[in-house]
Amino acid sequence: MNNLKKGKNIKLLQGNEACAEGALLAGVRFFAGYPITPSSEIAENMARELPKIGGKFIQMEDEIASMAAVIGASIAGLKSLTATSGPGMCLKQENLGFAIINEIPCVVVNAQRGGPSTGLPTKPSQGDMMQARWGTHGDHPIIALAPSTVHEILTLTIKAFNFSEKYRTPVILLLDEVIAHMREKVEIPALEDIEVINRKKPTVPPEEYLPFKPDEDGVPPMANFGEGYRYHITGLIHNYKGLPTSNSQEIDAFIRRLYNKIQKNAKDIIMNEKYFLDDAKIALIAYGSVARAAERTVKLAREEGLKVGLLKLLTIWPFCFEEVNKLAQQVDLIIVPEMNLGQMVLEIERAAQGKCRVVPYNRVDGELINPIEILGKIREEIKK
Amino acid sequence: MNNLKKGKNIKLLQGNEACAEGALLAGVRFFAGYPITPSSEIAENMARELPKIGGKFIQMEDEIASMAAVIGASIAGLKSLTATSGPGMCLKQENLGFAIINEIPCVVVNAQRGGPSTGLPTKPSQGDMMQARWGTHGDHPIIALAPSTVHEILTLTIKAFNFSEKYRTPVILLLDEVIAHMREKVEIPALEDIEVINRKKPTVPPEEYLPFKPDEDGVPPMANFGEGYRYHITGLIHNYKGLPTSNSQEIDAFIRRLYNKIQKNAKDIIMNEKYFLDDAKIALIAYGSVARAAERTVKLAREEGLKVGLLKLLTIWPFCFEEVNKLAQQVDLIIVPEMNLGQMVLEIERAAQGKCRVVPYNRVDGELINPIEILGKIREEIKK
Amino acid sequence: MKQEKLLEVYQNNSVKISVRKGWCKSCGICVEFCPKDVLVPDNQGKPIPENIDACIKCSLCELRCPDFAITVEGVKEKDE
Amino acid sequence: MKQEKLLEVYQNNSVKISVRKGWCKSCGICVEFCPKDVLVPDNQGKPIPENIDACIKCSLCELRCPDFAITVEGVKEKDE
Amino acid sequence: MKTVIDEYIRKAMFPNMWCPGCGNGIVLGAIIRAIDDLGWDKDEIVAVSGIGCSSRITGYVDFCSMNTTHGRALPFATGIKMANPDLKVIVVMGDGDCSAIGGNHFIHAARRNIDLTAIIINNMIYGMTGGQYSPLTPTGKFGSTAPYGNIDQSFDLAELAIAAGASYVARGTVYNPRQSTSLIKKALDKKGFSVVEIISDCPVSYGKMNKMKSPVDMLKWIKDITVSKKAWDGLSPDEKRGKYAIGEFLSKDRPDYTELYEEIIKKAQESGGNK
Amino acid sequence: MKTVIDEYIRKAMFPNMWCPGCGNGIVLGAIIRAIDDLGWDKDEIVAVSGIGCSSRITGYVDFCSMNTTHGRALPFATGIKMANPDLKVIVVMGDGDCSAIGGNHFIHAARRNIDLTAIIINNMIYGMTGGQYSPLTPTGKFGSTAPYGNIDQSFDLAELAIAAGASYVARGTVYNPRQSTSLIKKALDKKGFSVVEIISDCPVSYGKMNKMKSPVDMLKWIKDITVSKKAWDGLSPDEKRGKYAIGEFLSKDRPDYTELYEEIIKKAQESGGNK
Amino acid sequence: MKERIEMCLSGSGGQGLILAGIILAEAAGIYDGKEAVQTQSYGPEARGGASRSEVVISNGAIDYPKVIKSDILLALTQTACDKYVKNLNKDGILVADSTLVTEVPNISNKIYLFPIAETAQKKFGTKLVTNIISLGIIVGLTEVVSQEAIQKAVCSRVPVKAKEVNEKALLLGFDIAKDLKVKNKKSGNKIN
Amino acid sequence: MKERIEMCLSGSGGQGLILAGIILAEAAGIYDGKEAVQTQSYGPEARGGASRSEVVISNGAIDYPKVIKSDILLALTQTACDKYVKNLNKDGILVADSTLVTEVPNISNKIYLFPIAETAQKKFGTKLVTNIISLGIIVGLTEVVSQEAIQKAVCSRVPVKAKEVNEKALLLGFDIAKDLKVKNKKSGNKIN
Ligand SMILES: Cc1ncc(C[n+]2csc(CCOP(=O)(O)OP(=O)(O)O)c2C)c(N)n1
Ligand SMILES: Cc1ncc(C[n+]2csc(CCOP(=O)(O)OP(=O)(O)O)c2C)c(N)n1
Ligand code: SF4
Ligand code: SF4
Ligand code: SF4
Ligand code: SF4
Ligand code: SF4
Ligand code: SF4
Ligand SMILES: [Mg+2]
Ligand SMILES: [Mg+2]
Repeated sequence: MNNLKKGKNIKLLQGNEACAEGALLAGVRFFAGYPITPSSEIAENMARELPKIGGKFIQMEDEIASMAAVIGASIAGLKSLTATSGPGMCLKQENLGFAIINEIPCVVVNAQRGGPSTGLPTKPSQGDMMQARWGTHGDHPIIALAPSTVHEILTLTIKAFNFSEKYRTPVILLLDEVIAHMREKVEIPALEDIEVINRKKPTVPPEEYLPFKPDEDGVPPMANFGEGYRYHITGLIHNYKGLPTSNSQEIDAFIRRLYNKIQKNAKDIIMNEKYFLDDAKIALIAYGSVARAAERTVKLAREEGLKVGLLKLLTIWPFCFEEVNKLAQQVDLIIVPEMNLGQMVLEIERAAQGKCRVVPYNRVDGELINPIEILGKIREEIKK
Repeated sequence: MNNLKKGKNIKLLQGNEACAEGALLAGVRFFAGYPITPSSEIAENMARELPKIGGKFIQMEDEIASMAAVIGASIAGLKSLTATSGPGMCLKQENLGFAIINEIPCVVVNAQRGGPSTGLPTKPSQGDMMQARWGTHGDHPIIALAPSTVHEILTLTIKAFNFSEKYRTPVILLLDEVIAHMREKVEIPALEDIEVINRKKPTVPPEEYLPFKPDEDGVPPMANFGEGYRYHITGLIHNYKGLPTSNSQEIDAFIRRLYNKIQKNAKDIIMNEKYFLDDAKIALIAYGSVARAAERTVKLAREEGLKVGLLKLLTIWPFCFEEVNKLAQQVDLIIVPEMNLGQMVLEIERAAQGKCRVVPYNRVDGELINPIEILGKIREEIKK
Repeated sequence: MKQEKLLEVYQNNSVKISVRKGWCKSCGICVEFCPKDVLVPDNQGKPIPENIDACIKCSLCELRCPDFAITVEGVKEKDE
Repeated sequence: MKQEKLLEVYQNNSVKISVRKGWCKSCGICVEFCPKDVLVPDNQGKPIPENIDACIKCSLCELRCPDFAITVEGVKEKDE
Repeated sequence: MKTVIDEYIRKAMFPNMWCPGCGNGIVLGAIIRAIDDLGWDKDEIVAVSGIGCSSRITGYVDFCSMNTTHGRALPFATGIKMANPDLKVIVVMGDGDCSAIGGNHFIHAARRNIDLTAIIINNMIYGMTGGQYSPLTPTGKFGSTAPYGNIDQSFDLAELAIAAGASYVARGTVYNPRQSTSLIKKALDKKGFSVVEIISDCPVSYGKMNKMKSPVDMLKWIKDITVSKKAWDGLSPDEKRGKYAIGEFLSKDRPDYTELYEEIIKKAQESGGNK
Repeated sequence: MKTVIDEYIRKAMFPNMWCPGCGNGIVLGAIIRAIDDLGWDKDEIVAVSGIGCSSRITGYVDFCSMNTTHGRALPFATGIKMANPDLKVIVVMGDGDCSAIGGNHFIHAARRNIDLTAIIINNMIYGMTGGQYSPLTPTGKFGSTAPYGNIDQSFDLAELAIAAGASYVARGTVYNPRQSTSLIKKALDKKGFSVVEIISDCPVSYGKMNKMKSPVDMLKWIKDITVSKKAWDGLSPDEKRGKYAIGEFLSKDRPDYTELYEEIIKKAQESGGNK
Repeated sequence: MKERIEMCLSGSGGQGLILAGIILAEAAGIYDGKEAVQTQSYGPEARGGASRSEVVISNGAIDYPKVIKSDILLALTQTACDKYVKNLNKDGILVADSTLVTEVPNISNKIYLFPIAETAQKKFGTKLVTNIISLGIIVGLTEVVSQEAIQKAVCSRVPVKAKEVNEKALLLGFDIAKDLKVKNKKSGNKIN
Repeated sequence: MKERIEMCLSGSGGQGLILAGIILAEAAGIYDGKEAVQTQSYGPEARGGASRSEVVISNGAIDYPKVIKSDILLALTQTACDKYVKNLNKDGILVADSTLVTEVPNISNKIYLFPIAETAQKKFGTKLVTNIISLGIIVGLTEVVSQEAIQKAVCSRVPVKAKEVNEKALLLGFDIAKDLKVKNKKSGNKIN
């Protein structure tokens, strides 16, 4: 089923399948997870495919343990994936913070379903966008990507691992129930056509290795456990050696470096797509399955002669503040359709700095927003 | 040690002690928790004091179980408290969402320490402010209060329970290590001088009771388990009866009602204090222990003839959007000192809508921001 | 819908077997494990006590029915 | 600081007992549980093998020291 | 038709949401019959569950009831019981719910010996999420995450409960509803933490992947793999492999946690503590 | 002075952060001596711990080492071991770490029989956070959250490990460092999940609240409450109360999880699974 | 053929409609070289209640992946029919099982009724192939995908053992479609 | 007296400095009717390393609760002295243990040195009362709180059994202060 040995290939893949496929192409060789709708097919695919290529799958006792095992496996040298949904995401938060502070590459998929709590287990939502940024306590950076097609699930899964390895940080892949369960025709690239980034290794001998001393790019080289570099890892704020510190300067430098290695590379990480924005006076900003509704809305609106365009985000965090700020200066109105009560719109409001009207369009009833509604919203707002 | 039988009383109390004291005054009769620095003294005080008045203390196996037990006890009729810090807060998120969706009154204290991860267990921070809002998945409202003196810890603990009972919702009390461990002279009000609000009970007979049908204020009356009202509670989105629903209209109405019962009552919930703001051209906005530094800064600045004022927030969530928006129209500059990399400042930027400059002043090295630094920042910014 | 809640009652001198057809899901358990082969499936797989006279009122069909769809009552005097 | 890392060595023909004073926290364990009462505390509570000739090299002091602050070595030939 | 069952269920919720032949309904029946036997008042009962097909049981009973979060039913129930020890608190969990994500709460509830009755519906699989293997899936069996056969050793829940400190421990099956009812009844009646595991069928998730698509096949299999406690004790280790003892394993009398807490209250009110 | 210990520690971290007389250091010594006896290469060892005073051990050893989150050392270690089965993975936990918040991971690691060695430093208290009672605090003893005496029953970790499926289970004390070293050595050497509980002293948090302020008092107490496994077996239930057996309780040979997974890989590569 | 065709396959859980949708999408996407998306309602309905599988096929890229107005509706239960017929395009067609959908909606669309499940049981001794016969009917009626493509897709998605019977079921569907077309021509709209 | 007085009590974990701070704050806040705040550094230091307890006393409300520049510094170890002396106000005073702080900092402040711990051991057979003697010295020297107040505060915060010895220790502190004052007058700044 997996594509590792064949060339380019066309398949009808389920979103979750494409995620697994992408992970294998990115070089993932370990998966630990705990089943939960609508993410379970990722685990099921990994359970079947990983051992075929000598990789390992383990179903842990819960999501906390899954996150821990994924971090452990990554430290021991395997690219590692876990997948869950809202309730499980809550449980992963503590260990997610551990991965962040210890700069352990790994990818966490959140196939979003309706919340809060058990919520609507089989219905889509985008309710966990802010949780992705702020779920774990303390100041920390995060990268979160949100595909909107099955093909993008595949490519962004690979991207997620690349960012994760390049910046030594966990990356969250935000799916939603629609795209996770959707099946779509996908062109799977050949392995040799894929850019796969692997973690930077130390170039110094073990005696000289400082596991948390950054290179110029803010990222320290990473030795895997068992490679002859003996060092310590701790969830406490630590110094270059990885040992706990209570020195204010070291603490300050550490926290800021952690944050800046993502923030200063935002240009590299932020990805989005623009549809008909050049001459737009009204912009839609959307991501995930909703972006596909918005795309259609743009077409419908243009048919009516309305100058509507779409900014589709692929990278949710770090947020494309500057792009939106510029856009706000260009357009009169930004409409933000989301399957939640308004989360991304908060960031957009902040970025717009009062330069144009920002209007949310929200749906929280478990149904995907459709193009007609958005068009209706546009018409309504134009009148105002 | 507790004050329930005596009148008004002056004591030197530790912040955590004051929290326990306030809880007892508010009528708390159940505590479940798991120790963690810098919150453990709350548990220790409750373990000692609760049984004296027939209340119950239980140390659970972890924070997840503690949150669950607190919710269970509240449903069975006891006002219930739990206390933790960042790592434990992460673990409580899933069940916090359960309390939100089932509208179970309870209070969760987060005595903030440095994060992320194990971080700086014995040092203060305000790094969990956004987590308080967005930590649990899915769309949900939250109330979070942040005292800055030991006396306020006592009074806001009582307030927290009052809001919690009035609006049927969990309330988060955000402390930080400084005020949690600080000892300060406190005037403890007499029981009879305290306003204590208790949950609204059903007035209809059991056959007619609809546990999730709101009154006009958006809040449904709550029957405790064991009072002859038999009903169901579930983390799934539910109808008036408390039974799971997949009807879009019911879902939509439920989620929005949940959100609005807090949002529409924001006026009642939002509390803050103003120092020298009337004629201010520069505003500081702060909360928690940092607000005390800011207060001093205002005095120092005024001595220098600088028109500086302070907006001190007691309610963090819902955020006082309108107040800040107005303030942004009045002043030229808002400076936001925080013991984090800039969290509240994000909300302030959003609320300011570009109407004045908003500048963060952050410290993340485990030390409390001091008045002199803030003054320095003011001087620096004035020059710009 | 109405039809789905249909209650079928079968009865002889000693036993009354009721089948709540609207709840029965045709799982076949009552039929298979009746120690006296009293029950046979109808064309939808729901039980008919074709052999009602063999019934020993052991109630196993009732106790094992996952859907509370079959009950067995002893008949004492006149049934009302 | 230097002084804190001080190593004291006591020795007779058969045994060499070293005390890393900078690491010793004066817990009293080695002194109390030496089966031969070899050790006595100095004024800071750190062990002195006053009775070194009684030492049977059982190493219990070393094994029980939580701070790796005392070691017992047999002396074979000339000590160097 | 009016049965004893009808007295205790939320009729509007029927037919239930379970698949045809699913054992959850059989267990539900056994629980209700046990309660009816005990003559308990509906108003004094609280039914608490986690998340899973089995946990949906609480939606069907006309008590105060609560479908909590996955694995956490026991600590919720602990809070309820501590707050109001007069309530009779029944906790229903799936095998995954109880022994995977909820394993810690299970052993701690047993350790505290808090007066709850835990009924575990062991269908040896994660039914609700589509057949992933659970900590109680027998070694070698298949699941949607065990496409090559499960290599995990499974827990013996009864042994675990005993080692952790429970007061009453038993195991029944949906094939033996009468015995199950009586074990549940004894468990409910016992002060302290009591545990009844009921081996149940999940034809749709477990059966389908293990060549027992029909409920009937599954019940026959359950019959085959279980032996009475007495018979079990006579088996050799080899003969025991793949089999399950059913019956009562432990029944002892110890004060439960809420009673012990009353002592604390007494002490506190007398002394003011040791501080 | 140059001891075998010095070979294995991060000297710059000494003197260690523990209180005078704290048993953690004694256990650290026992672990190092056991490893040295086995002649293991430092580069092939990974030491993993949770959070607690005891868990600080990993900061002192010159291996690849990891101080993880509270209670989660075992799943981290599971990931490491699965990813690289050639590594020898030692997991050090406190009693709270292992049996309170980490209890579920403990029984699951045992169930899977994954080749890890778990060393639990049981000082019967939450040392690091200031003396709150733990699931291993004896009934009746005091803690900062048990000012009226602890009413909880404590786990018997060894029994729990056995019931859950471990391959090797033993208990030692800091009073008996030689025995502890040898038990740890056997555990390290055992394929599969091995458990050694070491009863330890915490004079500052446990001792202070229980009238044993000095490390010496605590060690004497530990001596008094422990009896050899052999002697234990001869005691009456009454005599056993308040006492702990020490020695080896179980040692059996079973394939560990990583070996079994190799079989999965073989099957998958041959067949492509049952789907 | 229209640029974008939206299909809704509805019935109850267990009737194999998800699989049918997948096969249709695969036929269009892989074997006919078009773009195709399949989605589904994945609800508690899945256990017994109404179930829905949606397929969108297009010559160009597909933006919105779900059905807005269906061009083709398959209804295998009354409940499903009642629920989804509202969303049928004015010039869309309805294919329904005539024994399971007894109250045929009063709409102006083209309606094709046939006792599909009953036929499956009669001809193949199992209702399991109802979904495949339905596919045959739909493809036979509408040519939404080529017959070749659907044949290949069926073979690739059903277990090896069941290949033969499913192929036969599909061909039967084609035949039924032919008959239905003829009848439809004759009798105007509603057909039995 | 100044409106606001900032004090830093420093030494190592286990010397009872937190308790000393609490007693000082309680004396000021409860018994002298002023405002008072006590804070502390609560670090891994607490196990052995440097430890710090801060007290701020004021006639009016206290805004910033921590020491910015201390008016009074107590140093019971060399490390603590070295670390915190930097933060001593120009006109602040330093009280240090003369046996434990051997390298007295070269500052222009008033410095009072006394072998406090040694005296505790000698006079009371335990170092445990070092903190209380220190309090006596500070209060005797500075009158930052009244002697009555500190006496009451000591009695209310120490265990009943230890009341007597602690009271005596406090009084001893007062006496030492008197001597030190005299000596200080005589010899100018540095005193032994
Ligand atoms: C935190 C969390 N993780 C995962 C899930 C998904 N989930 C729901 S039920 C279940 C397992 C069901 O298995 P079991 O407990 O055996 O109950 P059954 O359905 O078999 O009766 C899982 C993993 C969830 N709801 N919450
Ligand atoms: C999630 C979480 N909860 C609580 C804590 C606080 N905490 C740190 S160590 C500890 C317990 C320590 O006890 P134990 O495991 O027995 O180790 P010891 O210190 O006694 O060696 C606790 C509760 C934490 N760090 N993380
Ligand atoms: S009561 Fe017994 S004998 Fe009668 S029909 Fe039911 S199972 Fe058969
Ligand atoms: S056991 Fe119940 S549901 Fe199953 S066939 Fe018989 S009556 Fe129907
Ligand atoms: S080796 Fe044994 S006898 Fe010698 S000093 Fe140490 S404990 Fe005493
Ligand atoms: S056991 Fe070690 S630390 Fe304790 S007194 Fe002896 S040498 Fe010092
Ligand atoms: S999936 Fe299994 S456990 Fe769930 S309802 Fe169906 S048969 Fe029962
Ligand atoms: S608190 Fe206890 S366990 Fe922690 S270092 Fe001190 S003595 Fe050891
Ligand atoms: Mg199950
Ligand atoms: Mg401990």
